[in-house]
Amino acid sequence: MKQMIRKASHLAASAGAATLLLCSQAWAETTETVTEIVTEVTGSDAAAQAVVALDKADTAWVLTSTALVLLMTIPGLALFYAGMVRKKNIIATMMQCFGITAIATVVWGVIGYSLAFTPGNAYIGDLSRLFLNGLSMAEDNLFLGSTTIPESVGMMFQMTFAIITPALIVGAFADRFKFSALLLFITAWLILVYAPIAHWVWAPTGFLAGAGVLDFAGGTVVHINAGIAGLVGCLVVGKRKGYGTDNMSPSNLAYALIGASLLWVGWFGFNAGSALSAGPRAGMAMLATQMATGGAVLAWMFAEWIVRKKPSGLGAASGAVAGLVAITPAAGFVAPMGGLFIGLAAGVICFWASTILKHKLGYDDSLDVWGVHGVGGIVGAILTGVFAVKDIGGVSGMLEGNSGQVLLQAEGVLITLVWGGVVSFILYKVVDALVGLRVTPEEEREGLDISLHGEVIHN
Amino acid sequence: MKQMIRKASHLAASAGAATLLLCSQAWAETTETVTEIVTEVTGSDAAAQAVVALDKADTAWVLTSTALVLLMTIPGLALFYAGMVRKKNIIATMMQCFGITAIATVVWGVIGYSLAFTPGNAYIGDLSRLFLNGLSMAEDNLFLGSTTIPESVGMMFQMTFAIITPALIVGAFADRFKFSALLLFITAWLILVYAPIAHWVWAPTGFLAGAGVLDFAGGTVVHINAGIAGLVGCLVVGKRKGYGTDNMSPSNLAYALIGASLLWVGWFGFNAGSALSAGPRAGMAMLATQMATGGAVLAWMFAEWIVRKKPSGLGAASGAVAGLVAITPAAGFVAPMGGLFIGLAAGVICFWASTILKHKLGYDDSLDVWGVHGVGGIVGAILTGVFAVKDIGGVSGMLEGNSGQVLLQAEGVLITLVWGGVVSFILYKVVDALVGLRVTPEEEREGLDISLHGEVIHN
Amino acid sequence: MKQMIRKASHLAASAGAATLLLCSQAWAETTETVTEIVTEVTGSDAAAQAVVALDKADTAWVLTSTALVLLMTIPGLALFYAGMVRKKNIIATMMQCFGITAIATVVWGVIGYSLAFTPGNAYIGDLSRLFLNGLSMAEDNLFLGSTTIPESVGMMFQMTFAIITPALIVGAFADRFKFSALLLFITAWLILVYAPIAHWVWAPTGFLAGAGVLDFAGGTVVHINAGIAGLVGCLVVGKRKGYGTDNMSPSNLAYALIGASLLWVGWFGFNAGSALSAGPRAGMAMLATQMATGGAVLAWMFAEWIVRKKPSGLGAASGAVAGLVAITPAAGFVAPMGGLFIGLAAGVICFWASTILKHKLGYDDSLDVWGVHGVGGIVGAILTGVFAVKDIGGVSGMLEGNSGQVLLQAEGVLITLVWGGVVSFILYKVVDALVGLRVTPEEEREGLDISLHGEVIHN
Amino acid sequence: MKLIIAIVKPFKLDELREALSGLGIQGLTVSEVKGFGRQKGQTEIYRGAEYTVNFLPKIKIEVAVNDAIVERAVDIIRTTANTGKIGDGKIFVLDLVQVVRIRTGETGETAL
Amino acid sequence: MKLIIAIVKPFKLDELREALSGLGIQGLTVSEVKGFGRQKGQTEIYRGAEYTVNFLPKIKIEVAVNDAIVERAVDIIRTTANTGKIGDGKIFVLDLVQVVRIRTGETGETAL
Amino acid sequence: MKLIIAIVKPFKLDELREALSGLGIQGLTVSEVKGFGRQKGQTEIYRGAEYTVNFLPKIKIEVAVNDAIVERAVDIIRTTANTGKIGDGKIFVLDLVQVVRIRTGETGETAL
Ligand SMILES: Nc1ncnc2c1ncn2[C@@H]1O[C@H](COP(=O)(O)OP(=O)(O)O)[C@@H](O)[C@H]1O
Ligand SMILES: Nc1ncnc2c1ncn2[C@@H]1O[C@H](COP(=O)(O)OP(=O)(O)O)[C@@H](O)[C@H]1O
Ligand SMILES: Nc1ncnc2c1ncn2[C@@H]1O[C@H](COP(=O)(O)OP(=O)(O)O)[C@@H](O)[C@H]1O
Repeated sequence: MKQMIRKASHLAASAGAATLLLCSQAWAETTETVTEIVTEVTGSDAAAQAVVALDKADTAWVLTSTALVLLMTIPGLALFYAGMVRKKNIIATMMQCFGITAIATVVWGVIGYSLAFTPGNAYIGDLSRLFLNGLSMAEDNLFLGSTTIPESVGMMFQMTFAIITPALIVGAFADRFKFSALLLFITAWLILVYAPIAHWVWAPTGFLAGAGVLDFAGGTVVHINAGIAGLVGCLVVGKRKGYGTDNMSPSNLAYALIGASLLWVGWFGFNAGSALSAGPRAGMAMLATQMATGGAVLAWMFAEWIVRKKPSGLGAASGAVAGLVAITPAAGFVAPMGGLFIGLAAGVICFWASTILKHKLGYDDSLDVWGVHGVGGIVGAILTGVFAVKDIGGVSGMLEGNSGQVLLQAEGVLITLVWGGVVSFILYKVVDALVGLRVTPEEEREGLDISLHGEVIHN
Repeated sequence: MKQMIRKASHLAASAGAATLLLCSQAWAETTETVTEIVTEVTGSDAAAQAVVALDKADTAWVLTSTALVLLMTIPGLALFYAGMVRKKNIIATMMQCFGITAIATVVWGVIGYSLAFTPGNAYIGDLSRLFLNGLSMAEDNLFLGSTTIPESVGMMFQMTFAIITPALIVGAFADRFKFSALLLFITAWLILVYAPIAHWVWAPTGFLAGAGVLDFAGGTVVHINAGIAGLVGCLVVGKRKGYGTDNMSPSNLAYALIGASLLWVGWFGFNAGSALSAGPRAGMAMLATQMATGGAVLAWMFAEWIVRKKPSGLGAASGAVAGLVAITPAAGFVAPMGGLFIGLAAGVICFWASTILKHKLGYDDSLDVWGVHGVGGIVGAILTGVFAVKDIGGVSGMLEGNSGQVLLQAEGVLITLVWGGVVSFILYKVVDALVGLRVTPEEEREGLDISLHGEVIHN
Repeated sequence: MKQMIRKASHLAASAGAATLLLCSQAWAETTETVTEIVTEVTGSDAAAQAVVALDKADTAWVLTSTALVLLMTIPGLALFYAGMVRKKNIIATMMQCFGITAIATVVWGVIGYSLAFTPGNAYIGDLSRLFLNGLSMAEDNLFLGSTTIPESVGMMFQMTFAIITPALIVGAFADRFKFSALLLFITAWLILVYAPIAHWVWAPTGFLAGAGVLDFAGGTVVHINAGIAGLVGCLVVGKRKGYGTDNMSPSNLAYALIGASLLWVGWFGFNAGSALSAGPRAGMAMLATQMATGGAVLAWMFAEWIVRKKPSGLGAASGAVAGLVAITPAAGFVAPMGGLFIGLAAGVICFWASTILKHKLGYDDSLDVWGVHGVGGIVGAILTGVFAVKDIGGVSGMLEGNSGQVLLQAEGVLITLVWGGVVSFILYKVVDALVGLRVTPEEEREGLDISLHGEVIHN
Repeated sequence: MKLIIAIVKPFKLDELREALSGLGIQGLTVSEVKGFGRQKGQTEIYRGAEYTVNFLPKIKIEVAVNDAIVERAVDIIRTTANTGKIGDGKIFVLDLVQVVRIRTGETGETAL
Repeated sequence: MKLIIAIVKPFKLDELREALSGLGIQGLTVSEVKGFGRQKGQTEIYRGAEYTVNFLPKIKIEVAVNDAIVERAVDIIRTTANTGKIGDGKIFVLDLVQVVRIRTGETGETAL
Repeated sequence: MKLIIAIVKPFKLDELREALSGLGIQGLTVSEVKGFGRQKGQTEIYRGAEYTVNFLPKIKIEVAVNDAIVERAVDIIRTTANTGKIGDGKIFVLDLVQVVRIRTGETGETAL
């Protein structure tokens, strides 16, 4: 544990340095071995592994998945979050998701993608794709770690991940965060937190990938990462004015349910799309995702039914997201029934974390980014190590006797929590010093819609 | 007719038995012939028929279609229905769709799929896929009745059908049904009504498929089936308190129009996806679907314009759904102009059934599940027998001289109505005895949102 | 310039004649050369050009794209527009989009498609596809100008374009246009304006295509075309009652933001789908689309932030649409960074056109169809001629030394403006004479929902 | 003349309207209000945060009547709106100095 | 002092506000109400079920004025809100015992 | 008995309710209103069209009290709702001729 933290901080340091220096020269340690290990575990069918050639069917599916994942953020997440805030903050909440979509697009295109998805070294990519320079139409210009899809397509698919991850964070400090501060924070966070971690886990050269940590579609990179950034954020920014005393009930749960539904649908692109191929692997990933989500909805619903006497719509929606989060790292590695179990576990645990534990600890993570994405992501990461099936993803989990995998998964979780938590904290402080993180009490009471954006919902 | 009913009830009995015993041993009568007939009429391109090998392009399209069909239920149908109920029941209505999505997922994965899509016998599948046991990543583990897509993908695609069908039913008894009762009823209904009928019609070994009944994407299995279950349901549960006297105008038709729109878009996956292949058959199915829907909107709209002096948004939306329902069994078998005609017919007939006939008969099918899905499904099933074109789906309809097809279609309709009606009735009674179907008058007046789910829409 | 107008009106005349006579006999001038030029510039991968054979992967992607583009109109555009009008007109606005979807479907199937996508002559297609007669399942029945997708699929894809284009127009005269007049106008407009222009630009035999005008996904055909029709429409119909004095603030910007989001997502099908192939070209088009849209959102947002002191949600949404519009003609021809620049330009220019210029000129283009689609379309068309890259779309732009392309693009714009403007004007006048374009002041004040459709939104 | 203000349970509105018409009262004005009183509302629960709603939806009916029928009007409202359950509401009666019908300019009782 | 309560057609609000400002009236309170009276509403039809809306949207304006200008205020409201069509609405005048401006604690006419 | 009508800033509602309960007042009726007065609202901007909102959201509290506590009730409302900023609102007091509790039929002060 101690050693792990030391290791983590060491990595933090170096990766940080690497990032900041943006050292473009490829490091000496070119890692044949790493690549092998990784290729084995990354998401594309065994069949396809053999030849390296553009496959239009795989391409068609990833193009589709890209649209599905964008749908998750706008309007999916925007609605899920907007429905849970008070009416005076609906536009502002959607605007945060929409604005992040725009800023992340530019940041990812200009530098983020290059830092994450070029060989570089074990800790950070290089600058060979700065401004997407070199990305071409050539038939053999394929996406890193895929053997069948064009780089342009892989890049776009990954961009939608770089969009939704920061957007997830905003739920933690809803109703009180400055829009200007948000844009600054997200820009820096994408470059210093998201890009490196994506590289560690998904680039064949990344050190976590090399170590054999499994994260099929982004349980650590996306959810734990967003979860910890959200938790730190809401602690730094402080509680909403009137938290605990005022009635802060959701303005429109119909929006929240639409949002959760679109997240569910879009997640098929997120998880099954991460197979980067239109074959059995994608099918299995989609099936595991569905079983997990169905299970998690029921688990949260019945838990709430027992504890609170009524099954709520918000509970069902939250359960769905919890299940989707937990199955994300596991999708391409576990069997459908393994998925179902992961979903059931995530449903109950996230219910407890978001509705009981949170109130005990008393922090104001307004929309439970930590309780659902952080906790759910951890549950999923660990259980991936338990339920992984060799015949499906090429790696065995604890149930197949490879108990070491669980430790590996835990390592991945911990390193993500440390790096994400520490750097996010620093960034919040820096942005706070620059422009201030929080709106004035007056603006907060008036509502962000009118005070930040000069707009009001009139019906 | 008499004989038909006798036959039907005989089938009912045996299928019922088969279902209840859950006899897993494959029956002696392995039906070469059946399979042949069926393969001829099932939805996948002649081209593909030759070889039996995984096709990633077909797989990509069915994966996409799966996402589209899930989109139909959540948020599509949820919004379509929620927009038509009173404000105090919006969350509850969406929750019914969302909850069903979860429960159907688990039921389908655990047993429903196995009962429907394994050879078994002519009346019910076997238990070889209980808990999806045996479903693998193997390249040659293809979906029953397809020659090109992985079983995992076919299973997922079918799951989305098993989700939307029960969800359609809830419109019939909106505003007064207990949530607990709903979950119980749907679970039993999926196993005892949906799974067998899906097997009869879509499994190569199914007796209706064997008989040559045409149902491309589920006119009988999905719509007539849901329609009759809804009709029986609203009769058993009784009218809404204040029906006929209180103002029960839709709370938010914007929701209903969004819902209808998403149903329309998602239906491309439902119908064109049912080709289980990305070729001309899918294109023709999509085109026929579009022509039918456009025609049905205009038909309903103008009919209403004439009869009620104004074309309503709800009417246009209802017309769209009526057209989509009616073209569902026909999509892969008729030409685009045949589709247009089917749509026009469905638009006018469903308008009459939902806005005139219903009021004459005086039952309270709140959101016209019978008037639109039941009646529309029947119109479509029959007209499929009229407009089927050999060059498109391999089978000729009445217009091409094969008038026997119309009778076959009628037989399919009747058997579905009888089995669905009878078993649904029994299930309602059983559930009523167990937990009671209906909320208290007090809860009904307060609204299901607050009384069942402890939530309220605040803006 | 003068000469250009003379030329334009000459074309107008002849095309008009051609259209009205609906001369079906193929003209003498069969144009090998034209076709060559075109094939070179149309959107499908160089790779695919070689052989002419149905490709299921391309088909899968275009089927998907078709669903995405329909999603743009219903519910996308319907929500984007409905959110900007006053509450009393929400249903009517959505109904306009929904009704147009239906009428355009039938018109396109019956005659529009045939006029646009059959060889015919340089100005108009022929009638060989009247009632879709001849469109078959044959493997070799491919879509005009594609070498790999079935005609049924290409026809459906194009249908969704024929649906959204007229739907875009309605924003210009929102809150005051008769529904009956709308249906009449749109029917005639599709036949006399849309179909011919689509033929000029997209049919290999079309004279604009032949001249080498670039319009990848419809900047001129769709956006400039809708923009000018809208502008003319709002001038003919006149301002909203109380324009300038009454408070006409948008009823529900959450709807507008959902709508813009769905437009964004659907546009992936619109632009990347226009590659008619699932390869690098589609990937590049999607990527350029994303960069442009992200850039445009930021450009509009910051411009507004500077000029009006606050970044509004409506501004961000408008910026997104402006960027999507501007990149539409360019998508398959420019590099990602070229796309980003186009987006930035469109964001600022459309902001100025819609929020400053419009108020200066004082016309009441209620939802800025001209300011966003007209102006944005022109910006995009011209800049396509600037940023086109030979390695991507086969044609060089000004930056690669081919400055002639910019003039060509301008020519395309001008001809579209003239033909679209003139014929639209005539059609408005004709329809006005027939049934009247505008509702009564009483109806306008009561709101179109209740007065035209007999419905009201109750929450 | 008097202005009667009645705070009642929402679902009683239609009944009340008909009852009052019976008295020959041809107009009234209604607004949605929230009432705080002895009656307690149901509890809303969102992710563990419980809110007991103190303010319950009520309907406020304002009706101007001439002195001759005030008593009867009040009685009718009381009997019609009564369910015997807590939260039935209140009736307030105020003096009206003047009434004007905008359309005709009529004043006093003829304006009602 | 008097409290004037006017029930008028919604689209008349802005005109009324300006007209009253003309009288030096610096404040008023507005609420959305539904009016039942001689004027009949349009019919909503949903799948064949027809609902004639008896309760029409109206605006209720409450304005406290000192006795000196009551008459003129009432006149101005009457003339401004008048369209001559049925449903124009009513004006009610009530006696005000006391008025307080919360911000300053001023009472009586100075509080208006 | 008197009817107190107070127009206050929305976020003051809960405080007021508690303050009045302190006086033994067990019920009150609240409605959402829009207030026009000296206080000016923020500006909404939509694509360059600016709307300064003259009508600001306020809460109207109606509470019937017996004469004995009118003074104190008014004082409590004034002090509780006061922020010292423009727009704090007004308190109006009217005479009540009669009060009836619908549930029990009680009238007069016992009905409060
Ligand atoms: N003193 C009061 N002033 C104004 N409104 C009151 C007063 N007391 C009660 N009300 C209104 O009457 C409604 C019913 O009162 P409540 O005490 O709940 O039941 P009951 O009238 O049956 O005792 C309350 O919701 C409130 O709207
Ligand atoms: N007796 C009344 N008490 C309270 N409000 C009334 C009364 N009569 C009419 N109103 C209000 O005045 C409005 C207009 O009245 P109505 O009879 O429709 O037209 P008119 O006032 O022109 O005769 C009604 O909608 C209602 O809100
Ligand atoms: N003469 C009046 N009649 C009715 N309501 C009034 C009157 N004057 C003010 N109000 C109400 O009081 C609110 C506050 O008044 P305003 O002039 O803005 O601030 P202040 O009361 O602090 O001077 C207004 O928004 C309005 O609702």
